[in-house]
Amino acid sequence: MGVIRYLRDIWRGAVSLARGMRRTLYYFLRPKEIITQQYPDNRLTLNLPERFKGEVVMPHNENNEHRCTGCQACELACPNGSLKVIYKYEITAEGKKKKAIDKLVYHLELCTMCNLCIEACPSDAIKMAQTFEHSVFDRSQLIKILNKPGSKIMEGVE
Amino acid sequence: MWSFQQAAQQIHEWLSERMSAGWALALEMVLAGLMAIGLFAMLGLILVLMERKVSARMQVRLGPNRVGPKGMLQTAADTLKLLLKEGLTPDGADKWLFHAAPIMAIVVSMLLLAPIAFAMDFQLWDVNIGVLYVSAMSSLMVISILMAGWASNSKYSLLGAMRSGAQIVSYELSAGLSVLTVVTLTGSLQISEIIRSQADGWWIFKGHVPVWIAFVIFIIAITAETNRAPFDLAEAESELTAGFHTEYSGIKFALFFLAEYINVFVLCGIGATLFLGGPMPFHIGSWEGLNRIMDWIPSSVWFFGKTFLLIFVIMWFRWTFPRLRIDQLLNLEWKYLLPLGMVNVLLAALIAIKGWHF
Amino acid sequence: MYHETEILETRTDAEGHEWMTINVGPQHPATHGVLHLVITLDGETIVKVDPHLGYIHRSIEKMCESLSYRQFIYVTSRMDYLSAHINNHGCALCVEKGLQVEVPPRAQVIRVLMDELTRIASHELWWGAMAMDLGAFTPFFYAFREREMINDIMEETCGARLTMNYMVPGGVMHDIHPNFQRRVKEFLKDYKRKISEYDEVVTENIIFQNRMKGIGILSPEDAISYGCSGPVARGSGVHCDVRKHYPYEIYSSLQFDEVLESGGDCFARYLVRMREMKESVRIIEQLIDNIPEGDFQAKTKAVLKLPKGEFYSKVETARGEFGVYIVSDGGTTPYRIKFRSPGFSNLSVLDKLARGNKIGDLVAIMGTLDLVIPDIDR
Amino acid sequence: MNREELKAAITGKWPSAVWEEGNEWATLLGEPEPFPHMMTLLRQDPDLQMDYLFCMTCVDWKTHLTMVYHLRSMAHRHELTVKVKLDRTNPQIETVSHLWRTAEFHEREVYEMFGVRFLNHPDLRLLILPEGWEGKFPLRKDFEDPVNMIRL
Repeated sequence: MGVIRYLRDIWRGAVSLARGMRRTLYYFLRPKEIITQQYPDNRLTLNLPERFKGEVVMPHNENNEHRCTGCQACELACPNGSLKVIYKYEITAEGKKKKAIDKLVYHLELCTMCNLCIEACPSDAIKMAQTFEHSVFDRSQLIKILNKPGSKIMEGVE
Repeated sequence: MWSFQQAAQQIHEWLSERMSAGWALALEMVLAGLMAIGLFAMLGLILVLMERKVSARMQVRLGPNRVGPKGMLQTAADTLKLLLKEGLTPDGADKWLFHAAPIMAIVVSMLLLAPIAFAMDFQLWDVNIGVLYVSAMSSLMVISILMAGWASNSKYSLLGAMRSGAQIVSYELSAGLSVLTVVTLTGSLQISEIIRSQADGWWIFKGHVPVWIAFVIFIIAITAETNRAPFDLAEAESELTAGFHTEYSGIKFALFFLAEYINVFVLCGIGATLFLGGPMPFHIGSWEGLNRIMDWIPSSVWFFGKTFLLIFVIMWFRWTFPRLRIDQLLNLEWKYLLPLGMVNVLLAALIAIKGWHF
Repeated sequence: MYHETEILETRTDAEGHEWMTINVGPQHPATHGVLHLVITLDGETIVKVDPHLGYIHRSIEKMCESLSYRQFIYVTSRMDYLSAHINNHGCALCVEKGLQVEVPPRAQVIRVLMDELTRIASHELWWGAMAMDLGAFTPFFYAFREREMINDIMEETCGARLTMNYMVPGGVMHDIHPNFQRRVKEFLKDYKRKISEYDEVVTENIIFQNRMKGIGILSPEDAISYGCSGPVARGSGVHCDVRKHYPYEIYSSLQFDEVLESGGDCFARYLVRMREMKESVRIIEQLIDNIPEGDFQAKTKAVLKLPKGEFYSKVETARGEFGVYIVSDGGTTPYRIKFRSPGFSNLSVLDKLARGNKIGDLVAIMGTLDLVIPDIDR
Repeated sequence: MNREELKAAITGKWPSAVWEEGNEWATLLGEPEPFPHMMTLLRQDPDLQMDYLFCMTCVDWKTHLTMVYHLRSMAHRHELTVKVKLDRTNPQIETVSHLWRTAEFHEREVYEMFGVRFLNHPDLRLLILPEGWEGKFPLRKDFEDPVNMIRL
């Protein structure tokens, strides 16, 4: 029957709409379901996983020593040239010339956080830090020198 | 007990003592105008904030919470921003119409406020064709939208305006028919009469099936008339970017925005008056205790409470449903709502003649 | 070549109807990116859709010619960023095919798990964005709530949320995080409860069904001829699931169905993706407790060199068949690389589907084609 | 059909077929001249029914260009590669967009990236590149863009 089908269509449509409205009302009445994070306020409690790839850093120990030998493996591994090793030759105690880094220049503005340099590094000298607030007003501030001034290579790292 | 009516009366007496009747009337008109504008601004701020909070809660998020306590001042800040923004006029726009359209929109929604009863016996203008006046005025909204769409010299705006024209013209019928149901039962177009007829019970309770159907149709029709989702085809963000106000910015955009919310308020207020008794308190037959408590609540609270309930329902629609397509929108009106509304008026007439309603 | 005048002009057809030409995009809420469509309208009805691409063209194929076989994988995350894992997977497979490296079983399982999680995340986003295209804003947030859980799992194991670069030739970059299995199980438990909400809010909704049913019907013949793949073709009943018909990794040993719908309209494509999410859940459930022990990466040389020749591998991304065609001249970098992106072929059918429909339908059709613009432009 | 059967079947129907060895799939070498007929045969023959052109590209070998068509039959599940050598200075080949509609977009892409002209193509315009890129072919090996080129 045409009329019955017509009315049934209206009824089904209304029920389907009511079900949707019930779901939105459910959430309206339950503020506990809110998942918003209050970002700048929760900075202190923000917990990033240890593998999060924020930027490349070079850890130094308390004696201002790092593990970088200046082998340039990271520079070769990097797909967009964000790492640049500027090295020098140091004279060791035995009087031998030894390759060492002068500066490890890191272009954060080019970096895509692909982790290939970390994988490539044979002496685990660099790692990914969990920082992520990188915005600055001047692009030149994104060019970083990873080794601290006056630092030198750790004993026993070849 | 304090009420708006008494306050108005006192002001009137105080003024009449001090000056001639003509001056008193003029001053009262100025006062009423200022209050209308104040109400306007307040409603705009409150409704926008309410919409944002309601949508946020439905969308499992917090909504504005930075400006002021719990984000209360967010809309004020937004308004300030819109006031300071540059108002762009597109090249090739019909300048005169382009600037006139938002003003037209706001004037229409201001005119709509006139016959609304905000509290018992508290109206700006108790015209004897109050309901008819509201229907007539609310149809004028479409003119401002058409003006905006045509004058913008933008194809998106034009499409939005054309959609809006078709939409408002057709939904006006349904809204009219459902209003007619209540008018049939009441026998008057005057708003104060309609309110008084509900002293022994709201129409939604004593009007049987026809009033329920009329109420549902009315809610759908005013959602469509005010261009709100799921009938926001004139704006249709994902299709026409912003529809008829694509080219508007700054304060002119804000005026459109404000007019939309005021229209929602006014039409919901009419709905509350017609179906839910307006400022009439909620009474249950012989429960004297309850009735007295209900009477104690001021009538303005009743009116605003009911209106905001309806506004919430409309917001609830908006944040739940997807948008209709233009042909479906017209199908819904002409194939479903209009026949239903017509049958419904006949039914209401039958009930009114036979006196079956309570 | 298009000119400004051509875009702005109003054309008239033979019967004297005035046609209106209108630009949808490159900045438009419904194109989800910088897609530029020049559509010709007769009133509200679409006469013609002419896509103009290239607003986000980065010439990834040319870039890859100067990157080594380890390096070029990360670039492919930037193509179809929603199924970044699966793109990387395709590239890794192609390089492994050239190197003839056997991937350890543990790495294979991890890869498949990640692929399926990515597929769910991608479909989630599509679902939310498509509902938003149709004017319902709320589903978007529900979708992102679940997607966020997947992103958190990804972040913990891969170190990034969107462009993970987790695949390397011969396996995966790290072993899975110790929390991985627990969190995936938590997610699945939560997700199965939440997926019924999706039906309540969108699928069953009468307005939504009316918007989708019978719109943009794609016949199976056209789907094949236009090179459609993935849910777009499967919505028309074309058997084209690469995981089923050309299984890679461990897909041949898994229990899952190739989701097919016969309607060919927007609703069929919609249902395919909704059911596909459930199939992905099924796959994850089979694997999550059965991750074999062992290496997560095969031993490969520091510098990879593919032998002279051509290698083609294909994977099923969330959008369809993604192919990697490497021409090697025996060096350390690809001589020529071609990515067969599913979105490019799926886009070509847009004109055919949209003709004769309304503007509102164009949005629905674009939504169900699930276009990711960087994937189309490359 | 597996690879050898496919080869035999095609050779039976197209006696002048030349095969290239050493690839994953059977690779048919075509000449620009009888190419349209060959493709029509591959598409329309009920035994071959190569109805799905899933990848189509061009490779610049510095001395010549090679068009590469990857074909699949959705009914029989066999795959085939077709290669056609083109002259590098004036590359032109018959379109296949009437056989596989997907080729329309792919050919437009190859046209702008490699400069191959597809004869009888319905709408051969730039697709991805903006106005003013006619005559420069970015994916050719000798392409140099002094501004945007990234060199590592």
